[in-house]
Amino acid sequence: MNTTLAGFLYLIAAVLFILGLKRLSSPATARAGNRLAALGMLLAIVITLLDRQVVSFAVIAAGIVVGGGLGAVLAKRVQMTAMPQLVAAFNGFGGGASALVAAGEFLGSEGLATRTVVTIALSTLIGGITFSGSFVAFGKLQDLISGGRVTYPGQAFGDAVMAAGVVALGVWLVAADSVPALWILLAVSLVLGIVRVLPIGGADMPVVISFLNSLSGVAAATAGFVIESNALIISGALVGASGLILTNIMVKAMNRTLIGVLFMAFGGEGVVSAEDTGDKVARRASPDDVAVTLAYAKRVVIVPGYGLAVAQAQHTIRELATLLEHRGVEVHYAIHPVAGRMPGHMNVLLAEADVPYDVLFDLEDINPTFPRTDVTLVVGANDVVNPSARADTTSPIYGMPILDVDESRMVVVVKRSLSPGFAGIDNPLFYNENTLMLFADAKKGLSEVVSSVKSL
Amino acid sequence: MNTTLAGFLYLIAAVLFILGLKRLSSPATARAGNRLAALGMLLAIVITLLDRQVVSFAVIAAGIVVGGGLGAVLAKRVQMTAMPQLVAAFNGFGGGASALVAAGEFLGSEGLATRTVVTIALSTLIGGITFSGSFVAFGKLQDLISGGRVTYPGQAFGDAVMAAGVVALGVWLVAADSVPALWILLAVSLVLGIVRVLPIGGADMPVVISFLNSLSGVAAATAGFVIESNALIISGALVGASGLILTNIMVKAMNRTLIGVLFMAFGGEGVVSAEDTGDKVARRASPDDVAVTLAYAKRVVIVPGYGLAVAQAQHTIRELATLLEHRGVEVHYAIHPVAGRMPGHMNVLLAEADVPYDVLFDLEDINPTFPRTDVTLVVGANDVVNPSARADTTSPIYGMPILDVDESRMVVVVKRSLSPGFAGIDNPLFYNENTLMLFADAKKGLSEVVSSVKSL
Amino acid sequence: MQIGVPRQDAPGERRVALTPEVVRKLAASSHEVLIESTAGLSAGYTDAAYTDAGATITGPEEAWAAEFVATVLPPPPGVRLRPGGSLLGMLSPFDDPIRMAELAKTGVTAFAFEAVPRTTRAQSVDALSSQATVAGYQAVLEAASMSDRFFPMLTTAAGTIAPSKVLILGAGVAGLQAIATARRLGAVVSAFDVRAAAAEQVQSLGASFVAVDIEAQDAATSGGYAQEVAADEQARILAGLAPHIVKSDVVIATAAIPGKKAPLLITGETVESMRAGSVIIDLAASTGGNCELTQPGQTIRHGEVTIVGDTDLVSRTPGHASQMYAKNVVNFLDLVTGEGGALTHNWDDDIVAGACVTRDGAVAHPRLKEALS
Amino acid sequence: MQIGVPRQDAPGERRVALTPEVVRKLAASSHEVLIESTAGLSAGYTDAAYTDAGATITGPEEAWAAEFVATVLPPPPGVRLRPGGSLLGMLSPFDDPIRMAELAKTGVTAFAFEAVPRTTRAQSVDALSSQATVAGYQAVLEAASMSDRFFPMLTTAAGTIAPSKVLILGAGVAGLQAIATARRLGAVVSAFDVRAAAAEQVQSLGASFVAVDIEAQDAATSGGYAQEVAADEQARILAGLAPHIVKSDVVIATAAIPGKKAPLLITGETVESMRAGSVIIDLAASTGGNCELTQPGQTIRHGEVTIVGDTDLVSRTPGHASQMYAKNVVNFLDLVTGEGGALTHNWDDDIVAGACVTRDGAVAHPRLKEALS
Amino acid sequence: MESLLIPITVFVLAAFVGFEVITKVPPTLHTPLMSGSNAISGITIIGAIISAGRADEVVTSLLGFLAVAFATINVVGGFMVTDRMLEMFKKDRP
Amino acid sequence: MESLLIPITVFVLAAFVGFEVITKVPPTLHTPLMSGSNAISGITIIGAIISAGRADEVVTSLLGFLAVAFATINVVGGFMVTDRMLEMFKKDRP
Ligand SMILES: NC(=O)c1ccc[n+]([C@@H]2O[C@H](COP(=O)([O-])OP(=O)(O)OC[C@H]3O[C@@H](n4cnc5c(N)ncnc54)[C@H](OP(=O)(O)O)[C@@H]3O)[C@@H](O)[C@H]2O)c1
Ligand SMILES: NC(=O)c1ccc[n+]([C@@H]2O[C@H](COP(=O)([O-])OP(=O)(O)OC[C@H]3O[C@@H](n4cnc5c(N)ncnc54)[C@H](OP(=O)(O)O)[C@@H]3O)[C@@H](O)[C@H]2O)c1
Ligand SMILES: NC(=O)c1ccc[n+]([C@@H]2O[C@H](COP(=O)([O-])OP(=O)(O)OC[C@H]3O[C@@H](n4cnc5c(N)ncnc54)[C@H](O)[C@@H]3O)[C@@H](O)[C@H]2O)c1
Ligand SMILES: NC(=O)c1ccc[n+]([C@@H]2O[C@H](COP(=O)([O-])OP(=O)(O)OC[C@H]3O[C@@H](n4cnc5c(N)ncnc54)[C@H](O)[C@@H]3O)[C@@H](O)[C@H]2O)c1
Repeated sequence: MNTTLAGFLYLIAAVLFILGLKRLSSPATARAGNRLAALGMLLAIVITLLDRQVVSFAVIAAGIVVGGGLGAVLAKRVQMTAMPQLVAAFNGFGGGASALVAAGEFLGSEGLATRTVVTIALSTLIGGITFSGSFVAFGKLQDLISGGRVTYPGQAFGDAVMAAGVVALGVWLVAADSVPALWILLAVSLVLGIVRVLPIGGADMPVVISFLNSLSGVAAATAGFVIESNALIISGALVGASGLILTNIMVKAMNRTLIGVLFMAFGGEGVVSAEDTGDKVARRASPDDVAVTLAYAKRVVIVPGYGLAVAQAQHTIRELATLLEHRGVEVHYAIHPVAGRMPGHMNVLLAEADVPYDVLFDLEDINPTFPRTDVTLVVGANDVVNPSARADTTSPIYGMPILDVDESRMVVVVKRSLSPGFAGIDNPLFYNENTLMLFADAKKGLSEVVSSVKSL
Repeated sequence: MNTTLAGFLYLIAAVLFILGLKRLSSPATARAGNRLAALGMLLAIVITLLDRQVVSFAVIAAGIVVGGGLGAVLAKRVQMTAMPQLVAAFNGFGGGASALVAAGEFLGSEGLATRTVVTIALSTLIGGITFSGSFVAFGKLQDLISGGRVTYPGQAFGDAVMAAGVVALGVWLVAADSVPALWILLAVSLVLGIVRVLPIGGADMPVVISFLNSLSGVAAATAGFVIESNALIISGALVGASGLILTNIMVKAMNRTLIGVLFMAFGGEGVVSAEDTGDKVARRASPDDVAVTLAYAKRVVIVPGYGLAVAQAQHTIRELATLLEHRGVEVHYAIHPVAGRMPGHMNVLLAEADVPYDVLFDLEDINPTFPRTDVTLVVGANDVVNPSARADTTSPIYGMPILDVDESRMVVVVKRSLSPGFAGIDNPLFYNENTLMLFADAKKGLSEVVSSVKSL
Repeated sequence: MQIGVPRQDAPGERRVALTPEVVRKLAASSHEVLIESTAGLSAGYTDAAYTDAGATITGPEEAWAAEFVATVLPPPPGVRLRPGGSLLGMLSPFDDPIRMAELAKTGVTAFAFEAVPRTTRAQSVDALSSQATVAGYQAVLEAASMSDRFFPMLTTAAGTIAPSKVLILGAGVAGLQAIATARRLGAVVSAFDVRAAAAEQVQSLGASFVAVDIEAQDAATSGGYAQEVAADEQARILAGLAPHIVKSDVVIATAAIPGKKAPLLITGETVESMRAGSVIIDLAASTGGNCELTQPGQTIRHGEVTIVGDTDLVSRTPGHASQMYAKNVVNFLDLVTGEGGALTHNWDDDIVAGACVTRDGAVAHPRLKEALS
Repeated sequence: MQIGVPRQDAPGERRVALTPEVVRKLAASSHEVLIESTAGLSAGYTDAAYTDAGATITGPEEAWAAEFVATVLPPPPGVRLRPGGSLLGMLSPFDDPIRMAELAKTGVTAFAFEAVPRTTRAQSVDALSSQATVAGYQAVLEAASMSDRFFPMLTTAAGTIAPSKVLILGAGVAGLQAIATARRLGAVVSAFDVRAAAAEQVQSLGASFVAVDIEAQDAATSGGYAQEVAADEQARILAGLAPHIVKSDVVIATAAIPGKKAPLLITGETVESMRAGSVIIDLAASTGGNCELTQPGQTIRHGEVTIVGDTDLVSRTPGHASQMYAKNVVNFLDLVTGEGGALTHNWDDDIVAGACVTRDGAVAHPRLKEALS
Repeated sequence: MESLLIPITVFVLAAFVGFEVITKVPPTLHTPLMSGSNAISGITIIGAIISAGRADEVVTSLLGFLAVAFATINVVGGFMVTDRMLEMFKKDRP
Repeated sequence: MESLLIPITVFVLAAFVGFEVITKVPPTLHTPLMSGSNAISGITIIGAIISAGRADEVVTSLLGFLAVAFATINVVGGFMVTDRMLEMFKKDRP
């Protein structure tokens, strides 16, 4: 094939990647975006096969069959819950491939230009780190490796030595075109990937994977420098940059910093993403999480409590409900007889916000509907949704009828902390599998959710 | 200078342009962005002067002194209100320069490659159109040319002939390297620019200028192809693309389409951007306009009227007021004694939305404050802000005390149309110089303003 | 100018035409204000407060005989007005044209608030509006305290209290105020009126409009007022309203047609099918009532339904009612006096001309002339 | 089980312990309900409605002598209860321990709603709360219709009506409901209480809290109830509240301490410096009143200030008040009956045990025992 | 370094596109987006194919084979798994 | 066409950056943004300088002079006038 034509086709593939990525960041178009990107990839592969110095197809065919088969099977078989680790593994393979390409280029060619060797060294290093780091992340998520923060004694010093070693090896490689240098560099990279990811906690693995994904983009780009392919450079840079942005978005959503996540095992930040209380863990959500959860539900029940009154969030909750209704979500309110601090407390507030009476439901009327409710939004209520009234005979509120919010598919609780309500007792609801906690003043938190729903 | 170094410096200049443009699109950073871009430009000019085939500095110096002087004087002297036409003129010069560069290259070099001649032709064409089109826009805005839709008989046919002529001339130029072909092409381009802009109405000139600006970016990029300069290509493409986006944003804000604007003199859309009533023109604003106007004010007075009640927009206006207050804007409400349809109508609504009593003001208390009010937001009120009660002795409401909103620096009126209120009389306020009309149902319109303020 | 303010001696009437606050302003613009002794007491204004403000306390004769008399209700029979003097008040001119003719004979120039045109500019002198506002508000309070039920919805540990259903008949000034007040208290409010513009106004207060199968009136042709409906429409109104009335806990009826008997909207039969404990407040009682069973001036129980025909509701918020009335009076005085406070009778002003019911010894208002001929 | 519902004959009392609605449920679970003839009439429930629901209409003797008697107020002197039977009602045990001792002697097992612990689980049988809710709501309605002023702010062509200032003293159940209702009507509301938790609760209803320079009480230690304050604190409360009371148009006083005289919060002197036309509603009248001048059971005028000491406010919304009370009664019955509706007196239940005031011929509540010894 | 100018220019521009193309992503899309962009980074498959297609000695062939296999896993698995994750958004939109 | 590949690649990428870099612009910034990006399009001054610096015959010199002058007007005037417009945003932000 004409190389100029090939060049243009590669450009088209790159444009497809760009468009695909753009579409991937909005729920409505994400699937189409992914397919667009896949199309771009197909195009790029076909061009490569037709063009270039491809002499023997056997090895390629073998690789594609083996890799493709494995990839397809994994992608089909793995359970939904295991997706993150699968992505980690795939990412590792990508990084490994980049390192191998660089190594192959080095071994297969003679008299390479200095700058090519430099990029080969970079590609090997980054690809190696991505490869081993991704598999450690995989292991942590798959519970093959402890989710805790594993370090080795004197790690700070050891890591620094290795970093220095990498530089030295790079210089050696470039200066002497030495094959052993390449192998050692690869080995050190692999070790670095392992020791840098091991100390990071399991809860932070998604961020690490996203970061490693960004790195694997950079690895691809450097491989592009090596084989002088604009397609690789563009796509690699694209993934590198967008991956970094995505990492940043994720880190922000957790109220963290990237540095904090990557280096926190060594002092520094000690924030944990889930609120720990003994061995029970409450899942913390961001307003954005809550917004998406609500926006894509079909039926939402709002349970107001005393906290709604304290925060004077009645207008905000009404606004949120209206927004959701406009998106076609069915929104009901569940009023517990003793919610608030006086009989009819919630009625007063909701009337003030002009919530129509016909969406307010009593305990008896709403309880049977929870199992078919997608999301229950509990705003500043506590005792009235405490399942121990149902289950725990020792509880002081045992026997009181409560709103069975825990029976809905998902529960979002908006309150400022895990502290108890009027009755002064702990609430197991907050530690349920299907409960998300939005820790915030109800008015502030909900208005952030409102903004977020608006921008969906 | 080392050309590679120069290349990298050009790249840095281009990056500065990108960063500058990005910052230019947010009020808080716009100024810094502009300066960043200017810095990039300085860098690019210095590199060019140091590098390349510059032999004689005399001509360059003369050009820079003359052009710089003229530009600076114009930029300093021109009144704020004349800014748009000034931008048009500057834009014209830019387009002209691109055409001249292409022409100079053609005349100054021998045996140019075919592809270079093609780009020269393109650059001349686009540059020429930009040049003449911009000056026609300038003329229209400066009232040197009629703001109406000027066409010549049989324009549709004539324009088509010219378009065909351009193609023919291009072929001739490329095939024969003919100098006359270039001059004729330039001439036809200039004519095309004139006849394509003349038929567009004065109110649409900002869109036309933005579009021509995008074109001048493309002209610069094609000039970059001619002289093989990546700096030109990047910057040109950047301006071309972002200009197109900006044009689109502007067109959308006017509820129009670009095609509609550019070709509307020939049937098609007949929408005019300002609502015409006899010779009085009401200025229509978008929710975004209103949002910025309010967000950057220091003092805002809200005047609710019957329309607020009809739209049941009390919660929305309250939300907007709270948002503005959080931005540090002082927000008061002016309650006219007969606003609405029953005594105390506005009080009922605002109490429902929990607007504190201490920001509600009577006619007597608020009227003296209008001259120091930045923006008065009139929501569904009409008779109670009708200045004819003050000025027009023949008016049936002459003598009634009204809210003197027209004395504030800017008035924004939210209502669905220009139709009159209870008293059935026309309201000159709507046609005032400093009045913006947001035509919408109060609830819908205001909630769009709310969203827009949130995203500022 | 000399302004006289007599005490209102009608039973149940607690208002006064001027309050100390506005007397102070009048005194400052060199008017001489004569207040009949204890005229303001029932509204919460002592004689001392008036003298403080610059008024002179007098007997009833002096007050009625002043150059300009401001009253709330028409002068009782036997009162002596100054011939050539002026009189302002809610004189009910169209209810009793004969009395107006007699008043004219005394040589008094009389202005009736009822005759003020309902234009935008005239609102500041529109005492009908200001007093109807009070009536609408007070009617809801009476209804709420009389009802055996809560107005708002309450979800409590002792069961859920359903909100009361309140129906407002006639959405004029009083009706709209009643809607607003009942909504504030949390009731579920609906309303009915024959005027076309009313539906939007009712909805603008968050209440729902009861649609009945009739042709809505375009009141723009009749000065904003409704007109009597034809017999067949009347039948359809009664039939259409009955089911809504029956399922209401509280009905507040305010429908009126100026100078005419109040329209009948609630039949005895309908009342009988209402729930025990329901309440009807009939603000139209003084012109015959919107309910067939209403006894003007009385609260009766028909079966288990309470029907309030009290005509003194406005006087139950005498302080604010007087305050608003006094503002209307002062605003009117501004229209009829010139520089230095002298009475100039600005006859060019359509409000003054319109409000005038007797002048130069004869009735002046076209509608009165028509009624008397 | 046989359940008796006697008519309440105390003057002004219009409530009834069971409504037809709940009678129907009880009858369905095979209880025999005896309703004294016309017991429900004043609350809007006819005898026919009760028989419809499955009750038997009886004379007073049978009703009082039932196996389980549900009453609103304590049995009047001379009434004959069944020895070994049970009694449930608002028996005011701590106001009159002697009477409880006498009641015990009759061999009746008596449960008093006043003795129910104020816990979260007990709320469904908390008649004090349900009745206080009615009282708080009704108090505001009375105040609003008595006041010479509007509650809401109104900007009108006849001047601007400033909103009334309403001060609530004591932010318990009644006080909070009063706050909510007054706020609904548009008044500017502030409130005071001695309990620390009250400030947040007041603010959660959009009212402002009046801070007085005292140490707020942590009521968690005393079952949610306030305690008497020391003399110096009392002086500071009086001094701190006076200026707020004086500038209020309406004061609604609800402060109470169970079994004690109501705290004094408004002195005669303070009343005298209030504006003419102000209104004080004293819900604590029956335990002595929060205002020095309150006359229990009467509405008086002191100077130009109206002081309402009426003790029958709750009975002015008898329908809903009875409905809620009946729910409380039924919920309590659920606690003390077992399978098949038999009386089991679940003594293990802390609510039942707590509510019991007399048992086995003796007073059972520790506070009563203490008071009697 | 001359010949690095163009690749670096391209790299810088592409990185800018990458930075700008993603601005606001709802949290539910974090994983799919990561997975999708990870699949794109499998573009290194081009390098792998070229490497493997050269058919030199055994070592490089082996490296090439591994590189192609790894990259294909990344590409095929990545796009497929992303598609699976995104299935749930299919009909949820009203 | 071979040698057009690189410039076109660069053009396409830069255009993408341009498309993405501007997403939401408040209306008050429309004119300043237009003006600022217009000033950037004055980058053609580079071409003008090169053209003018060649110092050939009179015609091309004249063309060069005009091109430089035009472009300089665009650049200098454009940036300055944008700065003037943006002055009003200086202190308005709380
Ligand atoms: N209804 C009545 O008549 C009445 C009367 C007296 C007592 N009670 C009792 O009150 C309780 C009512 O139950 P409930 O579920 O409504 O309330 P709750 O159990 O008292 O819980 C209220 C929750 O709201 C949260 N909160 C407080 N301020 C907040 C704010 N600004 N933003 C967000 N959250 C806030 C608190 O958690 P954080 O501190 O973590 O934010 C608290 O856990 C029952 O136990 C009932 O028995 C009721
Ligand atoms: N206060 C009283 O007691 C009382 C009683 C009776 C009459 N009036 C009279 O009513 C008038 C009150 O003045 P005003 O300024 O409040 O009202 P107005 O003069 O009647 O004007 C109301 C305006 O609101 C607009 N509107 C209606 N529905 C709307 C919606 N859904 N969204 C946005 N705008 C909407 C209408 O314009 P569009 O159709 O273009 O949207 C109309 O021009 C005075 O003339 C007064 O005399 C007052
Ligand atoms: N221009 C102004 O500024 C201004 C000021 C106040 C009132 N107004 C207007 O004046 C008009 C009358 O107000 P008002 O309160 O004095 O009226 P009103 O007291 O004369 O009558 C009360 C209401 O009863 C209604 N009504 C009459 N017959 C009825 C029937 N058969 N069934 C149901 N309803 C019936 C009327 O339409 C009116 O709304 C209204 O249109 C009001 O908007 C105008
Ligand atoms: N657990 C529950 O579910 C539940 C249910 C209802 C009430 N409660 C609680 O019970 C408590 C009492 O409620 P109540 O309405 O029966 O109280 P109450 O009738 O005994 O007293 C009314 C109010 O007066 C206040 N008060 C007492 N002395 C005062 C003084 N000197 N000055 C000012 N205020 C004074 C009290 O603090 C109380 O708030 C409250 O804390 C309430 O929250 C709890």
